[in-house]
Amino acid sequence: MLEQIIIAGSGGQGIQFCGQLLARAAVRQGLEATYVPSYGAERRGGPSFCSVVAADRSIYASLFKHPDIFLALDQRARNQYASSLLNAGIMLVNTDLAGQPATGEQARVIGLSASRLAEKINFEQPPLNLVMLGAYLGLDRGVSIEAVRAELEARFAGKPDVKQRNLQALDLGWEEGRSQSR
Amino acid sequence: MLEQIIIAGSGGQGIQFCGQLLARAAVRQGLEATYVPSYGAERRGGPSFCSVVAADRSIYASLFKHPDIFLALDQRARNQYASSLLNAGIMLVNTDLAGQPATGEQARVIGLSASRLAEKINFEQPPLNLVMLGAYLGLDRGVSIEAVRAELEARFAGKPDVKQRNLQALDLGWEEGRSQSR
Amino acid sequence: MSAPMFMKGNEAMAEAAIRADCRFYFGYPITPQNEVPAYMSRRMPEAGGTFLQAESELAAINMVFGAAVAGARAMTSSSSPGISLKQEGISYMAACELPGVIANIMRGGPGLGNISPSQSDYFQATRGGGHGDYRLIVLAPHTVTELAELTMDAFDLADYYRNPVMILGDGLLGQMMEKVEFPEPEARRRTGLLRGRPLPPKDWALTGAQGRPPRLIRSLLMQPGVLEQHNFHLAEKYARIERDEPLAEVIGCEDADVVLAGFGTSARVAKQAREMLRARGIKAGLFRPITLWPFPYAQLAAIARTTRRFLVVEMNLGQMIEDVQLAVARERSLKDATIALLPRPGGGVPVPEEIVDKTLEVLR
Amino acid sequence: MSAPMFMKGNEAMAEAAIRADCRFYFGYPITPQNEVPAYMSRRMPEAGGTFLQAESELAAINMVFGAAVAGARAMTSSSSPGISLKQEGISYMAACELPGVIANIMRGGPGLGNISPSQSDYFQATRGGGHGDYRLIVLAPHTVTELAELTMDAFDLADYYRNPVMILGDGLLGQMMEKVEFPEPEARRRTGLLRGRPLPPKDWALTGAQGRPPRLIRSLLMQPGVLEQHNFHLAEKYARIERDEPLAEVIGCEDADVVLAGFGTSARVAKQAREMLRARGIKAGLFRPITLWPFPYAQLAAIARTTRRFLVVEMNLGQMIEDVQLAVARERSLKDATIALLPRPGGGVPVPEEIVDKTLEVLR
Amino acid sequence: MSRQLFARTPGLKDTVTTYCSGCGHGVAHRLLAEAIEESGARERTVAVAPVGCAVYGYDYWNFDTTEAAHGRTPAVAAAIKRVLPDRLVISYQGDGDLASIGLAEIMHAANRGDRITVIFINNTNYGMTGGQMAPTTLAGQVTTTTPLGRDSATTGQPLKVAELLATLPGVKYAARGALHKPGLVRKAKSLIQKALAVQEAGLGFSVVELVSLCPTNWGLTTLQSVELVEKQIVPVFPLGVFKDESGAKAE
Amino acid sequence: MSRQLFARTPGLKDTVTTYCSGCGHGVAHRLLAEAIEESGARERTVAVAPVGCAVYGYDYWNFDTTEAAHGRTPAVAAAIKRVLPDRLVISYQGDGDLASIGLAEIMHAANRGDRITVIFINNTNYGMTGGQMAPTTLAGQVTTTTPLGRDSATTGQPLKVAELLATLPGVKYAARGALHKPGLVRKAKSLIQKALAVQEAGLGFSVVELVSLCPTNWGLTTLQSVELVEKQIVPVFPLGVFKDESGAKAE
Amino acid sequence: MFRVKVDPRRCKSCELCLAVCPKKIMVITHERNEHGFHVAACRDERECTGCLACALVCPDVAIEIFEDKD
Amino acid sequence: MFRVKVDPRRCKSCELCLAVCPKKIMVITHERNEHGFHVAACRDERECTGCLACALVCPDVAIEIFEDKD
Ligand SMILES: Cc1ncc(C[n+]2csc(CCOP(=O)(O)OP(=O)(O)O)c2C)c(N)n1
Ligand SMILES: Cc1ncc(C[n+]2csc(CCOP(=O)(O)OP(=O)(O)O)c2C)c(N)n1
Ligand code: SF4
Ligand code: SF4
Ligand code: SF4
Ligand code: SF4
Ligand code: SF4
Ligand code: SF4
Ligand SMILES: [Mg+2]
Ligand SMILES: [Mg+2]
Repeated sequence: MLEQIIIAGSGGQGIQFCGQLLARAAVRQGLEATYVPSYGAERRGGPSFCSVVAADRSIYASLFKHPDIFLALDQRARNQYASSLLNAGIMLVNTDLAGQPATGEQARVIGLSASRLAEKINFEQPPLNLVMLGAYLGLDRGVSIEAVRAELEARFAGKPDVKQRNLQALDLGWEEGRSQSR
Repeated sequence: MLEQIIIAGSGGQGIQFCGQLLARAAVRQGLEATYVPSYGAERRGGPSFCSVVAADRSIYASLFKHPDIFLALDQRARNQYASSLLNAGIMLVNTDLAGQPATGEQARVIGLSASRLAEKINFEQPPLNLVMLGAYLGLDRGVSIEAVRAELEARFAGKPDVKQRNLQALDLGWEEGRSQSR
Repeated sequence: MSAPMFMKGNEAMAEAAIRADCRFYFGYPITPQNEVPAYMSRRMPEAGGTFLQAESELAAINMVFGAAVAGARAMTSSSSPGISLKQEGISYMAACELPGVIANIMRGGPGLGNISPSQSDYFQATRGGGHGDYRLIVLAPHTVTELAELTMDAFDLADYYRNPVMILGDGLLGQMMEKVEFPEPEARRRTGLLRGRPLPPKDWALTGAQGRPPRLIRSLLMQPGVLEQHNFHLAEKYARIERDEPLAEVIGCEDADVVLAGFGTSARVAKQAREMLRARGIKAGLFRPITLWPFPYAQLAAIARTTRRFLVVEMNLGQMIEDVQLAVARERSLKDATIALLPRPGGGVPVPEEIVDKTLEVLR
Repeated sequence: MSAPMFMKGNEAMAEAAIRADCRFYFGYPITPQNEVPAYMSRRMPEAGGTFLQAESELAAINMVFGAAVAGARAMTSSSSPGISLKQEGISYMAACELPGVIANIMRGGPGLGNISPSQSDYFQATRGGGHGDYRLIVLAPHTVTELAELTMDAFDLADYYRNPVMILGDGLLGQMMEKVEFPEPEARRRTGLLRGRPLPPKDWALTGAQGRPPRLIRSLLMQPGVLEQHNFHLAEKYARIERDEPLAEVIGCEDADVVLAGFGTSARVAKQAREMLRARGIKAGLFRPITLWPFPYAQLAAIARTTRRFLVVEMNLGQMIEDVQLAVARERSLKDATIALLPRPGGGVPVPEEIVDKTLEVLR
Repeated sequence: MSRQLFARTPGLKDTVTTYCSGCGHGVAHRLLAEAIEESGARERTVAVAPVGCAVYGYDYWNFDTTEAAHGRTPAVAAAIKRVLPDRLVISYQGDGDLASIGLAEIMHAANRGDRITVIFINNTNYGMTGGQMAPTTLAGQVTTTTPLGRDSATTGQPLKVAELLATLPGVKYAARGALHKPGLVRKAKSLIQKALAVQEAGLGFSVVELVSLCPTNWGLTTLQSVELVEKQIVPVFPLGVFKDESGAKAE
Repeated sequence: MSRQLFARTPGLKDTVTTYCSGCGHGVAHRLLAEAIEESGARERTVAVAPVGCAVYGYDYWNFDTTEAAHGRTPAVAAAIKRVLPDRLVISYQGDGDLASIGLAEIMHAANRGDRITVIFINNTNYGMTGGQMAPTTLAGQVTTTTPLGRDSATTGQPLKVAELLATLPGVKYAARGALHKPGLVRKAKSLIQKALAVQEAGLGFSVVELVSLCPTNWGLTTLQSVELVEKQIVPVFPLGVFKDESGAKAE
Repeated sequence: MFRVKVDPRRCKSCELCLAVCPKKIMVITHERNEHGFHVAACRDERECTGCLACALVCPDVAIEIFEDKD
Repeated sequence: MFRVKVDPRRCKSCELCLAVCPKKIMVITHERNEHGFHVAACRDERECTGCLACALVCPDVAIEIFEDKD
């Protein structure tokens, strides 16, 4: 197994946290993983993305041309990365913010109303990133939701509210992903 | 003809001026010439020397191991450079300040009481350097006293006193050199 | 070996330095290495050490000079433009034979360039960007764990040879998170680049002339011939390093029709390309120098005995390729070899596919 | 050509710069090039130009940057440690494609070293002491007249290629007085390195956006791929320079059993050694690169077709020797060649006799 | 009939900035551009943009602009001015650029009395690199390199640039303004106008320090940032004119 | 019976200096060495010698001494002090070193309040390189790079270092003395003693500027040099204590 | 009567104009621009005094003010 | 009675001691040292007041002063 993932959206949506969480979970689960942020001159509201690779063997290339999976949190992100997916790839889109097809898209699209789901959980601080991550995990491509849960437990041990909110989002997303992947 | 000359003494004795004068005169006469100062952290009273090459063809090496001629203005200079002369070389020494043989000397020594001669011309500012230069020219090794005179005329056109003093020293030295070289 | 952690390269390097008893860090912010000063500012005080944000890269390297003078293990880090500013100080350190570690987490150049990963300071690192005949030991890790290990080694080699050591990484290695295993420092001293050799006492350090004559650290040597002698002394040391320290990772070169050569991140990507090529039945090898200076010429020359095709992959316009040429030339005329280049300057990072494609082209 | 003068190299360089329409000089004192600022401080005001003693070498190179931005011909000079401090600024100039002339009158290194003549900044000059993939055109005169000529050429080449040009001299060349003939500037533009090519207009200079859109000079290129493109653009320019500009003086290499190779002062001394060897009946040739970058590889390779013994004479620990090896390797394996080195680091200047002796050794 | 009371100055290009929401560079850029445009000098202006967030100044100002190496901004500006003495030359700098790495260059340009105008953006940290300590960082202020707050005992007190430069004879105008209230913005513009006039009159060096907002690295909303400026920053960096020799004759 | 009233301090080695006749570095070296020796700190002292004529300090001082790159002397000293906080650390600098190329480093060390003592030799020029203009060169003074005299309109006024540093809060002691008269020499020693005491008490940064003679580059005899100092230099660089917070408690 | 025109491309929702408006008539709307910011607007131009405060502080020079005379 | 001892190795003939001596008893002698400098000396120690002025200003720390008590 070797899975190359791009997560992209805007600053403030928790893109980097989401990518790190996924990579850490993969490692927890015994896989190899790399996470590469888009670092540097980031601005609130500006574009944000990260690259994650999870594999059951050594990872040599932590950057790649064609992701296997692309999590598009908003339209700008979809427009920018959609065409990097080959037609074997999967694009998981937040239909609330990234509903419009982009030029050059050829991958299979799985859509979910992630913003809406996230706002249901917490309107002030919608855990959009975790909903999307949950949906990805629902596709069952190697990294298990348990590992992510365990990471969240460890990470937010001192903040039960946040933990709860995130776990809930993860589950909601996972349901969506699972149902759609079938 | 290719003549490699070292002039050495102490800061304040006009070593650099003397070397430049010689080299300029050589050029005036149609020869090639190079002059290399001991540059940098010079201090009044500290050691001072320069290397001059005059030749009737292109000069490639402006520094050399074994001078043909060494003008030793004082004892410290004699001690330092005497041994660099091979036995074909000639050392012109100011017997007033550099009278003691140095270890490793093997060259022919021509001595003159240059300080005394210079002080005769001007006790306050004895033109020791020009006396020594004159003596060198008296050895008649390629650069002519006329060329040096012409240089002095040009250089001190506005300062008849200085010019006179220097020309006089040159002549006095030249006599010494000529008589000794025979 | 402690339990694996999941960390950014920059942080792992900082942590490794502290574990290697570095207690003085002087640095100035620059992307993509800002995590180093940030980490140091948190961790150094905990470790009883000193973090000081210098007013500039110039000040930082000269603070490393000062700390080294006083006998401490000290480090600075920066990225390309900042490293250019350190060149005078580095030359002074090498001249005064002061140990110290300098990390260059390279970014796209020249000029302000960008903040993307790059390898375009290879010449500067290996050929003395500063003035005079000096050399840095240059270590080029390709994983976060190796970055941590070589950081530890860097301090040991610096002390062993009384010479500054440079860690040459790039923005990707610095920013990337992956599993990192920190070796136990004592063990690493045996198994790492120091190979268990004892470290000489710092009987030259300035600590106050108590019960001994005053000491003196300088590089100004004005008496005729003395500086030349000092240079020959340095040359002798460098010759020992060239004899004892060259290190490379070599994979599958015995039967290779083509050898991929690269360092750090580009070598890491080339590793994948090599596997893809082998999977296609192409006999590809890999040569990855770990010490960029001393460059493992002999090892590569040995490979050139049986292989005449090389593809050098660099995140620059082609710099290490000169060392590859010099190594190959030991065995064969360059007329009789193909040494191709896959250059990705200005912040580009190659992907395995393009290395594969370029290799196929070379083999055609 | 005007009547010959008898001048120090440093002064002749300064005078040549002024004759080549350089009107802005920014420098900081350092031996052995102090005559340059001293001369400029006298002559520039007479010539209607500006001499400004900068607060440091860093400021000086960035003032040259600024003057170039404004479209002026500008120059700085220094010696080894000061040149190290200019590396960041040089990288910026190359990145922004700004013309300008930098003279390095080298002294003994590393560190503070001494003030004697040296050639130990060859790597720094030719391999980019600064960060990133850039190149300087590097000119290496060996007589005072050639220093004056190449200084004039330096301004022309800088403007022609929009690239900084370095004059690489040493303390001996700078301090030595000899006859110098200044070519008439217009004539030199035809017969010198510019070879009569027309200079492009400076339609990029910042002079105020009067009647045109604002202009912009920068090296920061953050958009993905743009910096890589810029690097490839620079690479293309460098390739043109490598094709059109390499220049060497070659003497008596047709029948040579051994070729002496060196640049600047060491080549000058080697010229005499070559004559002494020929006088002894030894077939010695001389290869003297005038452009150190671009290095005249092809010319040297052509010589290596018929000669397999080389003695590289350098006032350093051996730097240009790598370029000699790279050139020779184009024709023959280094196993099949003898490339010996006569190194004089740290301020030593070879005399002809020792080159002769070493050559005889090589031939044995 | 309609009259435009407030319009975007032609001193700015149409480009939308990439600065963060609430960032003070935007206002400072506008004031500079307005002052230049209104004085009629736009086509005679050459600006130098620093390494820092404002490096992008050249994308926004509608006049000739060059980049400079980090901190060397005044050296570049000084040279441009000496080549083109009749142009208006601006050195726009951040507090990392001017007060840390470039302190020697600014002090020397000021001491030489170089006829340039410096716009100095004091946002108490290194914006572009993610919020490290700057020489202007307040005592106790948390930044990414002062995780426990700036410790004055080991890293010193905030450096007061306008006051410091005012001590040098080459400086003919030195003032500090701020950008977080409409009245202060008006005032800041008049400081800039004065500084430019000092340059145009050939009197010497002029500098306007502007206390500016960096909500992103302060980890605050814009409105919290305004409060921080009022309550904590301005008390340390008082606003005012520290030197005004604009009455003097050109030397 | 014989009593020695004035003896060479053991703080100096026996070596004869290579400084020029009349050079002020000799007196400054002695005063520093005496002050250190007499305070009993010689074996706890680490000094940093500058690039400049005084680079040879290490040949004369009888304590541990290192060289530093030109102008970076305070950065080197600051780091040594942080490694060895209980040692006495000296940064000895010339005016080219401190006030020109190294202005950023000295200002930052001062502003940080680094616990080092700076001995600053103001001889109004670059001695070692043959007498070029320094930031301290007087208006109108002829040097090898100001052949017509320093032109203040283009190169500025002499920089007053002691006063400048005194403005920074990290500086706890700043004074200027001179070396050309016996009384001034005594006074200079007491300034140095005070500065060292400030360091030893852990109070902060201390600096003593010493107006010094450079007869060689001034092209004067020693006695003419003394006159120059009295008539022209001291009026521009007044002697005195500009800051003395030695009463303060260590932070 | 004054008109307060906010350029939706430029507004970054910083709320400075809201804070300084003496009439408190500047609001953040639900309109999102291409950068994801909710754009500010004047909710009631009839109340506007044309004091320019909002325009003066706007970091993005997003506000233009007009006076309409009949 | 005071003794003024000038170390001939060190003296550089700068004449500072001559200038500051209140008794004007310091002189430059004809003795030349190895560096070519004429060495200073006290021409009449009986007049010396032991004020130390000469020693204090001597740049080369060439002067030592003793008090001889009987
Ligand atoms: C030589 C060098 N050192 C460091 C950097 C990294 N760097 C970029 S911007 C910056 C500081 C920015 O801070 P400031 O000047 O305060 O500007 P701001 O972004 O806060 O406006 C630094 C350190 C660099 N580009 N070059
Ligand atoms: C980087 C660098 N630049 C320049 C020099 C040359 N240099 C040596 S000493 C010196 C200045 C000396 O002047 P100052 O600091 O006033 O000391 P002084 O000799 O007058 O005591 C300079 C510029 C150098 N060694 N290194
Ligand atoms: S980081 Fe700070 S200074 Fe930079 S753009 Fe954002 S708010 Fe402005
Ligand atoms: S040049 Fe000046 S400072 Fe240097 S030793 Fe001579 S007198 Fe002293
Ligand atoms: S002009 Fe004044 S009143 Fe009108 S919206 Fe703006 S701030 Fe409010
Ligand atoms: S001040 Fe400007 S950017 Fe901020 S909310 Fe108002 S209109 Fe938008
Ligand atoms: S001690 Fe005083 S009186 Fe005696 S020689 Fe010295 S200066 Fe003169
Ligand atoms: S002061 Fe010292 S060096 Fe000068 S003349 Fe007197 S004894 Fe000699
Ligand atoms: Mg800032
Ligand atoms: Mg000085």
